[in-house]
Parts: sequence; structure tokens; C-alpha cells
Amino acid sequence: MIRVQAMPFDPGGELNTFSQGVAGAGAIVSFTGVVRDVTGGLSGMEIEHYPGMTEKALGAIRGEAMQRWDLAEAMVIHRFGRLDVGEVIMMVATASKHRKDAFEAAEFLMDYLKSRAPFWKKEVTLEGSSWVASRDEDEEALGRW
Amino acid sequence: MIRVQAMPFDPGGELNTFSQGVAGAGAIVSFTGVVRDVTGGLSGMEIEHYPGMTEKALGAIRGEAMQRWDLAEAMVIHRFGRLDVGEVIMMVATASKHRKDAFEAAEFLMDYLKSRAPFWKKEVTLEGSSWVASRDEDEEALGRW
Amino acid sequence: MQVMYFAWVRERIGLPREVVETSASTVAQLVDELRAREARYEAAFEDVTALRVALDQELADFDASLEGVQEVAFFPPMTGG
Amino acid sequence: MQVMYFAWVRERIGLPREVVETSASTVAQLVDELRAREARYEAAFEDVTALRVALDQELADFDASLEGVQEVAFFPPMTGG
Repeated sequence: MIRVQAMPFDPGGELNTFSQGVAGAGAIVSFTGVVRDVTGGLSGMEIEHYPGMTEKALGAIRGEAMQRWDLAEAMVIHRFGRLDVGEVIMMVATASKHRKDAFEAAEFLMDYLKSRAPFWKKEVTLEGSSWVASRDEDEEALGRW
Repeated sequence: MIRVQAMPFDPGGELNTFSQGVAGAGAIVSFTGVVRDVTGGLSGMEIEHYPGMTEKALGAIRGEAMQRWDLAEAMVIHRFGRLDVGEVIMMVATASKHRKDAFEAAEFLMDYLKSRAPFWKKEVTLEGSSWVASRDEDEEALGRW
Repeated sequence: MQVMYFAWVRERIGLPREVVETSASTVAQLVDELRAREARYEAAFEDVTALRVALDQELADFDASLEGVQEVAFFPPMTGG
Repeated sequence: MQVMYFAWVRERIGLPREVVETSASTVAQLVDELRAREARYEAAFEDVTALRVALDQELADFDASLEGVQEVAFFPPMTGG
């Protein structure tokens, strides 16, 4: 399941729904990304995306995860638009019979969506706003797969 | 946080509470283990543990994870007693600034609690019950750390 | 051809999309044409190594052919997740 | 000395814990003493490589010393998670 939305969502509720939907797969891994004010002064975040391509890219990444690991299901939810500090940006969940598959596939999904799904983050502070720079280590993380 | 309990718990609710409690750490990873009837015929599970040692062992494993990775928090909840198919057995959650730390620490916690925390699972079927055998690959998984 | 801009590329050029009449046969040629137009395009495309391009919503290289392509998008490296 | 049994070790011996008077100085000597008692102990300890031992709630080896130890526990390899 892939969802791209402006609306907030409840990660705990999503985890429970996901878990109940995957009979036979006892190992569930989730990743949740939250807007944090790490440096102090952040008032929120603007996330821009490329409608159409975003869904295609996430679908392709999810499809590859489903092929490469023994998964019962894999889910990606990603928000766009304006987010306040403390809000959930995105969530990934995987379900498998084997914990190793669930963990690896979740990491793979995160690594790929970081650098291959068309989202761009802009940090908004009281002084203004600035685009988040991509990080070399995010690109390098893809080398593992 | 370490919790060892007979009572069922709500993984989604725990994930949300955990996430809200870790300001500054934007990457949250969770693992949830669920009783699954993989072969057909399973009616439930009995989990025995060693009160006292269990809490110590989980505390030590959590403490090592907190030292080895840049974590804001790490949580383990594990049930004991009688569980039905579909019930949640245990949950691990980690919070970090960095997704890699959150993922690795969660895998470490799982690998260690599988083979080093004093829990024993017994599968209950209509024909009787049998102790779950430990698996060589669970012991081997510790070699990674 | 529909040309789209995202994030700071969009901000520098000052619009999210436009229809471009071009005979460019590769992405690189299209970039040269756009860059020659006005200072704001020059500013957006000054360092192509800092940019990514998608052709019909698939990531592509700057030497890729534009034959049959209907939608070209330029943007900085993605920062999702 | 408090001796505890878990999982199928407990089931084979037929009790979860007992107080044992012993002069054994290592775990292995204690196992030999217990095994010599009755068939149910022999059955529980027949393959020591399939067992784990904890001394005062810390995992230990079978050649570990029992000096100062108050609580010994025998059980199969753990299967939590």
C-alpha cells in the first residue's frame, strides 16, 4: 500500500491496521519519521512533491522490496505540504515470517525513498526558510543494496 | 523502558506514546512480534519466563544498545503466560536522530533478546503442546554484533 | 513539451511548469536552450551536477534522448523520508 | 542452594525449584550429583549441551564455580522474541 497525502495520520493506528491485515506474518517492522527541532528555532517544514511521479516511484520501490524479500506486505505513507514540529512526516511498515526480512526490507524502503522518491523538504524558521540539502551518506546508503 | 507482563498491550498506542516522549529524535523504529498460525492448527502459545532474571537480562541488553548507538530512548515490552493466535507477543522500539542507528539498535535488541533473555515458548495445538526449539540461525545472528 | 520545475529550481525560474517548443534531441541540449533564455534560467541551471532530471516521470541522465518524451522535470536531489 | 528449572527441564524433573544441599564446587559437579539421584533428573540432564545455566540470574558456563552462588537455574536455550 502506498499513500501520499497532505493530511496528518496516526502512526499507531496505521501500525495496528497493517499488522491485523497480514495474517501469517509474525514479524512487523515500522519506521516513523517525525519533524524535530534539532537546532532550535524550527517552526515547521514544507514538503513539495511531484504528483504522479511520487506514486510511481514509491510503487516501484515497494514492488522491488516485495520481490527481493519474503514479505507478506509493505506499506509507505508520506505526507506533503506544511508540517509543524512534532508531526509525523512519513511511515514505512513491513511484515514477514522472518524478522531479518522485515528489517532489511524496511531499511531498503527508507534508503530508496530518501533519495529516489521526488520529495523536497524546506525548513521554516522565524528568520526564513531554506531547502534541506541532500546528504552524500543518503546516496551512499543505496550502495548496500 | 523495560516491561515484562502477562497483560495484553496495544502496540500502536505504545508506538505513539514512545514517539511523543522522545523530543529531538526524528527516526523511530519498531518491531512487533505476533503469534501466527503458520502451519495451521495452532490454538495459542504459552510463554514461560524467569522472573527477576528476565528484567535484568532485558535491562542489560537495552543498556548495551543505548551505549553502542546514538539513541534517545529504547523500549522493550515482552509478554508471558497464555497468548492466543493474533496476539502481540512483544515489541521493541528505538528512537534516534539517525535512521541507521534506530534500525541497527532495534535489530540488535531483537537478536539479543531472542537468545539471551530467559523466555521459552510452547506452542499449543488441539493435539497437544510442544516447546519451540531454538534455531541455530538465531544464535548465529549474534555474531553480527 | 511540458517542462516542470521543483523546489529551488522552481523558485529560481519563478514558475512550476511551462510548455516549451524545442528541437533539442537530448536533455543536455534542452538545458543549453533554456539557459540561453534569461538570467533566471541561467541561475537555475548554473550547476547541472546539482540537478536531477525525470523524463515522463522516470529518473534519467542528462544525455538521455528526448524522443517521444512529453514531460521533462528538473529538480534538486530528493530529500524525502 | 536454590535450584530452579524452566521449560522442559522443569517438566522432566517435575518441579520448578528446590533447595539442594551440595558440596559441589562447579556447575558440572552439581549436574553430576543431580543426575545420580533419580531417572527424572537423568532424563533432564542427559544432554548438557542442550542446556543453559544461570548463576544468580546471570548466564554462566558449566565449568563455572558455585562459590558464593545462591541461585542456580537450568533451562533449554531461550526462545523469546
